[in-house]
Amino acid sequence: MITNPTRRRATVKLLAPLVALGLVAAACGSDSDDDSSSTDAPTDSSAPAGSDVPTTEMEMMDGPTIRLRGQDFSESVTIAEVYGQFLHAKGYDVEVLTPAGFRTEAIDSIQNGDVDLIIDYIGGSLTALVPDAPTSADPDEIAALIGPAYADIGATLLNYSSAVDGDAFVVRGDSEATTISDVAGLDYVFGGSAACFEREQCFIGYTDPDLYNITFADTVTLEFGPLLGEALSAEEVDAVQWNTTAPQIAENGFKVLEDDLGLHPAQNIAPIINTEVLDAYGAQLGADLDELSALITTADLLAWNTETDIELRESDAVATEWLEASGLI
Amino acid sequence: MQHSFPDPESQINASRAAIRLSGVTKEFRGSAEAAVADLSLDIEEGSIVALLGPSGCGKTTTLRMINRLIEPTSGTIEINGTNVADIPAQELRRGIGYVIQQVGLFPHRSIASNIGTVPKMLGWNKKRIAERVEELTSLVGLDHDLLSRYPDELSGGQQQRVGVARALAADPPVLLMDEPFGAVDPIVRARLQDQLLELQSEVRKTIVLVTHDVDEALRVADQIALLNVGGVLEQLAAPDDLMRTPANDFVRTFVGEDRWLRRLHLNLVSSLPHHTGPILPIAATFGEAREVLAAEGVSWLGITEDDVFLGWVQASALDAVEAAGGSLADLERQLPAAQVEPTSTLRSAMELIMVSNTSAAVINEGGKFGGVVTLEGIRRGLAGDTS
Amino acid sequence: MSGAALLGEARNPIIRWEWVYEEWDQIREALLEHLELTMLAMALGLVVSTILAAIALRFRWTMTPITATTSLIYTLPSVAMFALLAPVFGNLSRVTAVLPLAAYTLLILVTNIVAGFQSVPQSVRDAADGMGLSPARRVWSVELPLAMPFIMTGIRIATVSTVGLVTVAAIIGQGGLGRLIFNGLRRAFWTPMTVGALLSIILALMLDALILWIGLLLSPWQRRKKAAA
Amino acid sequence: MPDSARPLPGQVAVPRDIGFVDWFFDVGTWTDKGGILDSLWETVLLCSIVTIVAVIVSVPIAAALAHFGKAEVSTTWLVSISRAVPTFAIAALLVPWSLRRGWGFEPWPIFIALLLLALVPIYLNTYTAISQVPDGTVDAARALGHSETSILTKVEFALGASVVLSGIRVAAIQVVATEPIRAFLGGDGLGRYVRDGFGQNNDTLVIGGMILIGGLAALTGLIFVLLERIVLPPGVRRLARQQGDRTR
Repeated sequence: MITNPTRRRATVKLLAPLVALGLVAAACGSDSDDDSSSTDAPTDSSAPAGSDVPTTEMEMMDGPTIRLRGQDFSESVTIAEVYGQFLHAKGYDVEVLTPAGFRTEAIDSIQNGDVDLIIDYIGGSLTALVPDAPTSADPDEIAALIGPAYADIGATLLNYSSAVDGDAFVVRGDSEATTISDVAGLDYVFGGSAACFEREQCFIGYTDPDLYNITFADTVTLEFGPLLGEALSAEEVDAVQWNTTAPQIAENGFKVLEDDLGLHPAQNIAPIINTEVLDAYGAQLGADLDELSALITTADLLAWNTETDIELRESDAVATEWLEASGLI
Repeated sequence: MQHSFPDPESQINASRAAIRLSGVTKEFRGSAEAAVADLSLDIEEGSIVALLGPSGCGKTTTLRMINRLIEPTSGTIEINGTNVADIPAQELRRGIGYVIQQVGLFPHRSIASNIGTVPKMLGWNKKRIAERVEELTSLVGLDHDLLSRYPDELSGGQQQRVGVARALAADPPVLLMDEPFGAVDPIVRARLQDQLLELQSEVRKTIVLVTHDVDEALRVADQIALLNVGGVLEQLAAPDDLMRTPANDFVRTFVGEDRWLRRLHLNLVSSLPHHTGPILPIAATFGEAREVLAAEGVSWLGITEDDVFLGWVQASALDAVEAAGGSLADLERQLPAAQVEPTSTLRSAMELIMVSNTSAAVINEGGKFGGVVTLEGIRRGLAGDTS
Repeated sequence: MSGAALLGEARNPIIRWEWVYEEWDQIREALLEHLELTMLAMALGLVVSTILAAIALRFRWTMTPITATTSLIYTLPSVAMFALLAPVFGNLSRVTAVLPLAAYTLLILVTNIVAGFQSVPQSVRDAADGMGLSPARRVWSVELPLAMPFIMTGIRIATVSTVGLVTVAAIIGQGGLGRLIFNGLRRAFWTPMTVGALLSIILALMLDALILWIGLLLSPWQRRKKAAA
Repeated sequence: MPDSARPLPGQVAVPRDIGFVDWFFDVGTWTDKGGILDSLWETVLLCSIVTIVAVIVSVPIAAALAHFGKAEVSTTWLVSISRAVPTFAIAALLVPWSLRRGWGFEPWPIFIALLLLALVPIYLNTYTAISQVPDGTVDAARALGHSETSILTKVEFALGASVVLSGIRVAAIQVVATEPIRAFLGGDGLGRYVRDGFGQNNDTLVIGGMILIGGLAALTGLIFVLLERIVLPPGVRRLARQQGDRTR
């Protein structure tokens, strides 16, 4: 994971006397973006992506620090590292923040200016920003809907990547079902995150009489992540709402059922950037980001996830390795 | 607050102070009866006045009004003619020594630092404070090794002495003592009382002492102010007068009928003022012997040699021996019949004197002659007459 | 059972030392951040609880409402506290992490400060007044030192609990060692979780010992008593 | 939402923009299957069992050690450790462990994590209670011919009962306040409102959950205060007030 230079500076500030009431102010100021005096030069290639100090041979781009943050699951963390390290290598002033929260928090932070760059899944963005819009498997349609929605909160949606991490209705390998419709008669116990249960594209869609019309025997609310696989393996649940690039699916011999009624939206990844920051750097930044997005594939996502979640390697190292292998840094 | 209060220019004379309470009344909120009602009292400078009385008689309240820990509801308190209300409270207090029953030493400060509290506040320099602390340590009879200790490491008696030393640190003319010896056992208390008297003979402070212990009041006070519940002054008198001529039934009951008897059991020979009596060394002349006999008004003499008591001789035998050209050593001596230790009670001393045919007992202080005890001496000791 | 990250599997033991070595930077960062958050929360908590304790000591009737309020805060689930404050103060702001952490220290600190000052014997206060110490001087040079052992005990307990609570702040992207724990949780990877949990305990014990030591330095009369006992 | 899609036990589908009052004071919110009453019962049941087991385990050990004056130092350190242990991490480590043994999400992982949390305050207070009974009292009991067991139960325990009880109170409150993590680990209980509120970005649920949990914790404290009134003889209660509560 990325070391965060602002954190280090804040620590130094703190160790100076904890002058009682000034503390809160100092704490607030620690994420200011004007401070580039850090002298922690990166020493090995795996660590320093978050550093805002360029190595000597690179030319520094002129503009504000770009703060980006992944959501609290491995794939998002790795994606953030890939974009962060890529931009850093291009000479941008980048800071990769500690991952936190999920989509809600990501969109909140880009709206209130805590974060300048997020990489989200377009179908997810659609649900969050335009909940009443019809879902679609066509990424262009979705992009056309969420682009203006992001513009309304001062952000710009850049080109989406061909890499897709879609919603997956996952069952154990021995299940008789091959499509989601097949589950209707199976009396399954369903596991999903709290968010799933209020979403049209998830639990509500599965149980909707006008759509899949599944009656589940029971439901379990599970935090998104490896626990879904554990629960499925342990037969605590018979089906879970997961994502297509979860490496545990293949690893455990689970299968993803076909979305035969087309409930799941397109879930290509796409960078969303604070418009002011984008403008500050001019067209070059957008072009650079588009260049990277175009190169990432669904297979890459799956490979990264296998590295982080099965091989248990750190996201920053996985990102560096991929960028090097792709000749990007 | 850097007034060095007990300066000569100060409102209170540096060495002497008389205290006058005029019509002092204190009513506490929420209490129907006054704690102190219209109390007037004159306290002579350099004297010890005991405020004596049952609990609830307002004696502590009275004391605390003198250094303004409590403000009177009405009436005035003057020290050397200055109304204490006109002196800033903290400045006033720094000029008045204050000793309380629980001592109230600061547990987190060494003994030396405790004693030096007020001088430090008055801005004395370190050297002067250290000297003063040393001086006081000797004055109250404390071991100098204790100075670096903490209060918890001292015995109750030692702590009380520190309390007195601390109160005396800035040499205040007035000392207020609130049951100063209430928390220590009777033997230590008696010793501390003696020490207070000894100390007083050196420092001559105006001391106001609160006690509920009649014996203590009788023993140490020049004047006793006997208070009744509600802060009513029943009698102000010297200890002897209080016992001989109680003003009313309350005083009589409070002081007690068997006061004398109890005090005989309570007090030790060592508590009596040192009295040598008609005693002469063996080498003395007949002229000296006659002088002593005349001065003491007795008909017998004690003879000592090298601080050892040899025996009694009859005055009537003097002329014959002198005529025969002998010395005091040639007189016929009677061995001492009555011998007491300094730790004997007055009652046993009195008993011995009664049953022996002398009118005095010899004090045997570890094999040496330590003076004599006479009936008159015991009477005077009990009456608190220390002269 | 094949596949994902099994406990005890060679790839995923309770602790994998190469990871600790390779990710030392991350661990150090987390540890420093943990320390920083703990100290900020304690400092803020101390300031607030000193004020509350002063109010409670001055106006006795406020003691009950103050205790009731701080007790209630103490029982609120920390996860929810962090999450609720995040939209108010922003996800990145230290305030979002420090405010709840400081709030949780109040009960312990206020209780101990009040107990400390109440433990000062009336006779000592009386003697101080009788010798003419001004009220401010009495509080500062007599009552405070005597209350110190209680206050230091409160600081110890509060610090140790805060160290434990800081980990929860990881849900808003802060939380020091909690970040390691969440890193592990994301992937069912035991090493970061173990390292995070263990370091949090070790940090707590070290701070505990440190404060104990400072407390003894500040109250030599206690030390002497302890040695004598 | 059509009737057939009525939420099953396990999730709360609450309109995102519902006001707190509308939600909290709706009868269905409380009485529906999987509603507040069900969640409350789940929480109360687990917390009670954890506290009772913690008492059964802690009290005898602490009492025995204190009676024989052992373990002073280890007791102090135990407190520090227990306070710094991230309960959430422990529980999270235990869930996959339990699942792989076929023991399911519940009750073991959350039970063990909460038990670890509850043991220490009870152990500590019992230890303190017994060891602060004056030696003189114990000697007197011995002189009167009490056996060691009878001294422990009839004298030391009776005198320290208030302190022991307040240790149990602290433990119970902490358990109630911590139990909500269960909702993040495949379970339900009152924590579900906080969890669902997070997941669904619904502050009404988060605040509602906090109020319910805080309220239950406060109620727990209150129950112990009443219990103390009923169980303890007035003399012991007075004694306890003098000694002060050592739990904090």
